[in-house]
Amino acid sequence: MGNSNFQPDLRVTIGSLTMKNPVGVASGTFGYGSEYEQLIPLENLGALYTKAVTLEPRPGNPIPRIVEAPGGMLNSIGLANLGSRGFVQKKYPYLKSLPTQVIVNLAGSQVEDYCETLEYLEEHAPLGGYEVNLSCPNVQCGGMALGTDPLQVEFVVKELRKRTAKPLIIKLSPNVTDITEIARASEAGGADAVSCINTLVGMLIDTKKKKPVLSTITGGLSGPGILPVGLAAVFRVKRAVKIPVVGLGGIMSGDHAIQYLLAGASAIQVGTANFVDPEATRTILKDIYHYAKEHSLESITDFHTLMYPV
Amino acid sequence: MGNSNFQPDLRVTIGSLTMKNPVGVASGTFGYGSEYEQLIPLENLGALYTKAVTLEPRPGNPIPRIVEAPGGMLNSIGLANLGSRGFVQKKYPYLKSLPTQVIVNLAGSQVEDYCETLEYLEEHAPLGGYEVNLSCPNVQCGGMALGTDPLQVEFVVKELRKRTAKPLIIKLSPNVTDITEIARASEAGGADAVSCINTLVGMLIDTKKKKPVLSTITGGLSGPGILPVGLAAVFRVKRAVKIPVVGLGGIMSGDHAIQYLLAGASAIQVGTANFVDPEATRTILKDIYHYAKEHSLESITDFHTLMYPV
Amino acid sequence: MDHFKPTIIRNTSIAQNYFELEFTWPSHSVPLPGQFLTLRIADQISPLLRRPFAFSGFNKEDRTASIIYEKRGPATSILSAQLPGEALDVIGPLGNSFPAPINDNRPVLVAGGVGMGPMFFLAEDFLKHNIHPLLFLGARTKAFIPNLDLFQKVQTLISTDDGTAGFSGTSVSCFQHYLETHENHQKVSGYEVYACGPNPMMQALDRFSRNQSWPTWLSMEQTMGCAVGACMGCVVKVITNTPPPQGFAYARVCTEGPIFPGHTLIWEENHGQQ
Amino acid sequence: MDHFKPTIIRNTSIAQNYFELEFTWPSHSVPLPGQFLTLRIADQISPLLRRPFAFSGFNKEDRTASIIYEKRGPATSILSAQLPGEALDVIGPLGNSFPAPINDNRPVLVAGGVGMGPMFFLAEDFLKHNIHPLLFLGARTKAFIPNLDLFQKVQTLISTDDGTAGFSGTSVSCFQHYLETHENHQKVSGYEVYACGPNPMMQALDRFSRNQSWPTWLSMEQTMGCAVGACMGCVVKVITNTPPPQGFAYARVCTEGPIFPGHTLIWEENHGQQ
Ligand SMILES: Cc1cc2nc3c(=O)[nH]c(=O)nc-3n(C[C@H](O)[C@H](O)[C@H](O)COP(=O)(O)OP(=O)(O)OC[C@H]3O[C@@H](n4cnc5c(N)ncnc54)[C@H](O)[C@@H]3O)c2cc1C
Ligand SMILES: Cc1cc2nc3c(=O)[nH]c(=O)nc-3n(C[C@H](O)[C@H](O)[C@H](O)COP(=O)(O)OP(=O)(O)OC[C@H]3O[C@@H](n4cnc5c(N)ncnc54)[C@H](O)[C@@H]3O)c2cc1C
Ligand SMILES: Cc1cc2nc3c(=O)[nH]c(=O)nc-3n(C[C@H](O)[C@H](O)[C@H](O)COP(=O)(O)O)c2cc1C
Ligand SMILES: Cc1cc2nc3c(=O)[nH]c(=O)nc-3n(C[C@H](O)[C@H](O)[C@H](O)COP(=O)(O)O)c2cc1C
Ligand code: FES
Ligand code: FES
Repeated sequence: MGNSNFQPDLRVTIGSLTMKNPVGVASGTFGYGSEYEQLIPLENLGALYTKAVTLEPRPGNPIPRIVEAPGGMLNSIGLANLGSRGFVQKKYPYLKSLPTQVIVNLAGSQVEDYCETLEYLEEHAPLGGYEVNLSCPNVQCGGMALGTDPLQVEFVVKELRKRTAKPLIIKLSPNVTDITEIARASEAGGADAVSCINTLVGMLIDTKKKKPVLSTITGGLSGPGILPVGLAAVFRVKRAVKIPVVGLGGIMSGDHAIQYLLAGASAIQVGTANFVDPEATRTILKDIYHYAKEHSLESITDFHTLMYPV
Repeated sequence: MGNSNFQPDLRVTIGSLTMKNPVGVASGTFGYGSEYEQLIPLENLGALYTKAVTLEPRPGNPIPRIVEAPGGMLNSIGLANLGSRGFVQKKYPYLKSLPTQVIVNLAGSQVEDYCETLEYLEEHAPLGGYEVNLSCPNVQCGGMALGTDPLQVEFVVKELRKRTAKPLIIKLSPNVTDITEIARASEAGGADAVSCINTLVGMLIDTKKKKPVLSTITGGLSGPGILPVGLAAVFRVKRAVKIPVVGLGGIMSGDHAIQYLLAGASAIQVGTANFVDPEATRTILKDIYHYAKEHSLESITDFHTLMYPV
Repeated sequence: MDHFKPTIIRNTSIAQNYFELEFTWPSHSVPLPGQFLTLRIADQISPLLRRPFAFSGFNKEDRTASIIYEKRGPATSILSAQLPGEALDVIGPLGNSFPAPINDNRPVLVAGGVGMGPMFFLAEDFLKHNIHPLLFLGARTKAFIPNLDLFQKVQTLISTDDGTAGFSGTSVSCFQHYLETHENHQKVSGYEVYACGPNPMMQALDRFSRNQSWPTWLSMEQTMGCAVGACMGCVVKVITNTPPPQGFAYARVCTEGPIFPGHTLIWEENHGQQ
Repeated sequence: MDHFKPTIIRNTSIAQNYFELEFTWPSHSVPLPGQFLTLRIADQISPLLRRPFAFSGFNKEDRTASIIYEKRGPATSILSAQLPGEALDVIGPLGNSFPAPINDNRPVLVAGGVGMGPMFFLAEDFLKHNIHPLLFLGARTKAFIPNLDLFQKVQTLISTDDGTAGFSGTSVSCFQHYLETHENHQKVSGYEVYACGPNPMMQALDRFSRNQSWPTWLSMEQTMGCAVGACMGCVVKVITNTPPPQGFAYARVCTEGPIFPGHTLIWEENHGQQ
């Protein structure tokens, strides 16, 4: 029971960037911020991870793109976005004025796409940093294959590293045999952090219509049901690399977020929960703060040593 | 709307074995049958997959071994069992008298364990067939590593194949980059079928006690939350191999089971749902039967061609 | 758009499986016909996502709003058991609204099943502006047709698939039959069609009104994630001249919609949902 | 053991956060003190697993059974809102039961918190057999202590951690204090201890009774999967001479338990749960 004057310092440092608190919003679940500005004060966010940006515009996948799953949801949005130029014109002006760190989520089909997109954004839309989505399960020849091979991961990270001094956060897929291997490859390539997890490959079938619910047959599973998978990933990745780990997957409550911090995450992201309760980030930050106070945790790294004996 | 005289034939053939219907109970969730005999008529089961049997007895993992997760549960039982000799003495006499197909779930740490156990059981406890658990996430040096390398999988299946003419069903882990690769290796080794999925690696943390809930830190996630993961696995595996696929993971209702059959499963297993409602298998079988009637499906393979155009 | 917790005033069955839910509206915003709200049904992980429902009415004086919903799955089942005095978790109003008819077009409102809510709201709104719409209400069978005061105030034509009430056939064929038997449609400068209902109904209506060159406003449904334009989950396929250059784009039902001009919709793919 | 759907007769608060649930027992089986049942709380995926509760009473004539439960998490919260007339989903009776005391040992019943239910049942049962137990009931504070008729019939000693009611301290120290101040314990041939409560309480009791060589019967708790012995999830660590040869085994609370002789328990690991 910490004393009442004690003020935890919950800032998070990733590479050259400081987030005012560990609670961010996950890529693809918060658009470009403006969508939620009427519902919550964006300055309370530690970071905003944008919807994926690709070099060229993408219409995204056919309909339907979303279905509720037991304890979660499946999506198959398919990187629908305006492309790097559209992003610079339509989204950047608003994003650059936001009182929170904006991390641009990058996606592509091959190494060159990632490099070109990053170069273009470095020049025309300098923001807080980049989260590199090597793991989206919903695009054809896309990031998925790239994100599962450690050698390719190291290569693409090295290439991106050459092109920016800003924080590079590599987003890891849970759909691999050994996520720590990909995390180590990211670290070796020069990443400032890794974030995990992206969605799990999943599928649902409409037995009345006799076809898969999603147009793309399989999609990405997110929401509370994947919480244990994300926690196990963060726990293992944290012990495999020295760079910070950003934890996400299924966080609905402060308790879930604190579990991620105890498992070793330096920051967390809230995804699907934004849909359910746009104020989830506020509640979660409050709960983290109170937990820190109650346990006299001075900083986020104090969370990492709280668990005994693991 | 099929005509009312129409009687679907829901028998399932795997290798030399015929199950009277596609609804089995999953390994580790139904003990050795006797535990449930007061609650449901065991003759209604298509198959009973026993708790894993290892060569030597195993006490299993420390406490706690179970925790509820959002939309599922985590377990870390750790192959607690009497060992092959104990199985023959204490479980076989009851199992051999059961009016359902009994498939013995085999587990071990290395190839030799599997072979020796199988040999011993072939001689002393001939039952319906074997499900080879190459995928249990809760044992130290155990099946997990073995189950993730296609070459090792093919090797172990070949070795087992030499030792039995009975059905060999290889149980696949979802915790791999490409489950179809492991399925193909099983087929190449001579397996009669594959079953998927085993549990997902997961973890939960008790933020009050500040430690992982399970004694083994991580455990296996099962229950409704993993349904989409199992379905995607079965759908993909079915299209990668010619041998039958047994589908499981998250089945709670008839609709879930039918989704598996439409995705390509020839039979299904009910796991966690037995804990929630011991009569789940009965309801599920009834629903499958009615669906088959309603859609004039003469046999299980008719389910596989019902989905258009996938 | 606001996020708040209004109180249930009334939650009653108005026809088989159909409920009208009336609740307080402690927000400054004023919902318009065609707009919708989302409800978090229960503090549970299943049903997880918020559910969208169109406004079926709004009373400016009493500051009360209402929706009409069909009990179909887990969320609406739970909702149907909630009682006056209980709190709702609402985000709204969301989306665009129905435009006024151009020129002197007579508004024709076609409602199929759960689509009735927004049509009733729109009809009431037209009445307030002294516009007299024609209301077509279709259902599978009589039991699904409510009995409302509104039908006294607005010229209402009911149809059922099985002929147990009103015209025997779909609401669209009822409309066509009306036109054939009522020459007076020549006298009005034209019709403007507003519809909400199952996609096949809306597509039929769209095809028919395109032939007549009547403006058509259709309220689309898609499963929603965020309902505020952030996730790109709730899209319908629409014709476009702008990039991406395929000649189509995906428009968000929650933001660019739910109301779309009929002629912009590419039906082949949008059928996916129903 | 049976699986059936009895009806709630009564579901009332008996102390802060404690409820007594009485329901019909339309089964031929007769639950014994120490045995438990499992409840499927709601047809939802969360809470998912059935929840175990010990019987707090059984009326052979009226065929009614009861449990006493503490409202702690999702399942017990939902349960506490259920009303008379609603159906329960029950599997039971499960597990073993408390044995009768050997020789003329006087039974000492020690209940901590949610452990009170089975102790009350056991006390009633002893009374029926003309055995007069001593009942120790411990709680954190007065608010958690119910006021029951039973306390008139059985010699009951209440203790609270904060001293707001009865003895100030734990139920175990209350018991010890009783022994020190009541020489008559010399006169009975000995005591036999029955307990249900938090693990630290039961461990303390076990240590104490081992020193006195009093038989001790402890009702253990573990999170359950199947509750019928199939999953090996609910184990406690016990001393054994049989293989596996480590000198220990894991015994299932749902099958070999929930009642274990105190001296067989290996406490270091069993603490894990609480
Ligand atoms: C803009 C809009 C307005 C709507 N207005 C009404 C209305 O006024 N009255 C009414 O009864 N219904 C309306 N709906 C449909 C309503 O949202 C669904 O009936 C409701 O979500 C069903 O939930 P359930 O859990 O009861 O059933 P489920 O079994 O979950 O779903 C039944 C059907 O509803 C659809 N659905 C499920 N979840 C969602 C979601 N998150 N978003 C959108 N659709 C979903 C599914 O595709 C399914 O076909 C509207 C939908 C949209 C998009
Ligand atoms: C043999 C036995 C007898 C019991 N008798 C009683 C009783 O008479 N009265 C009473 O109030 N409680 C009793 N319990 C405990 C009761 O099962 C838990 O309080 C209940 O499961 C809590 O559920 P919840 O969702 O409300 O809370 P949760 O937040 O889910 O859990 C609260 C606590 O209950 C435990 N718990 C959760 N799920 C289970 C489960 N499936 N099986 C066992 N424990 C679980 C957890 O470890 C946790 O510490 C008994 C437990 C056992 C094993
Ligand atoms: C609708 C939707 C769209 C998403 N789009 C992206 C994306 O563009 N890029 C990305 O890296 N992750 C994307 N994700 C994954 C999330 O950022 C997150 O990793 C995942 O949803 C798990 O977190 P959650 O359970 O909190 O939602 C998307 C998720 C959802 C639900
Ligand atoms: C308590 C428990 C014990 C299990 N033990 C085994 C086992 O011994 N061998 C095995 O192959 N799978 C085991 N499993 C995995 C199940 O057989 C099944 O693959 C998994 O639970 C997914 O199915 P479900 O979601 O229907 O439970 C176990 C699962 C549970 C929940
Ligand atoms: S529901 Fe998310 S964009 Fe419409
Ligand atoms: S709960 Fe499954 S063995 Fe006891």
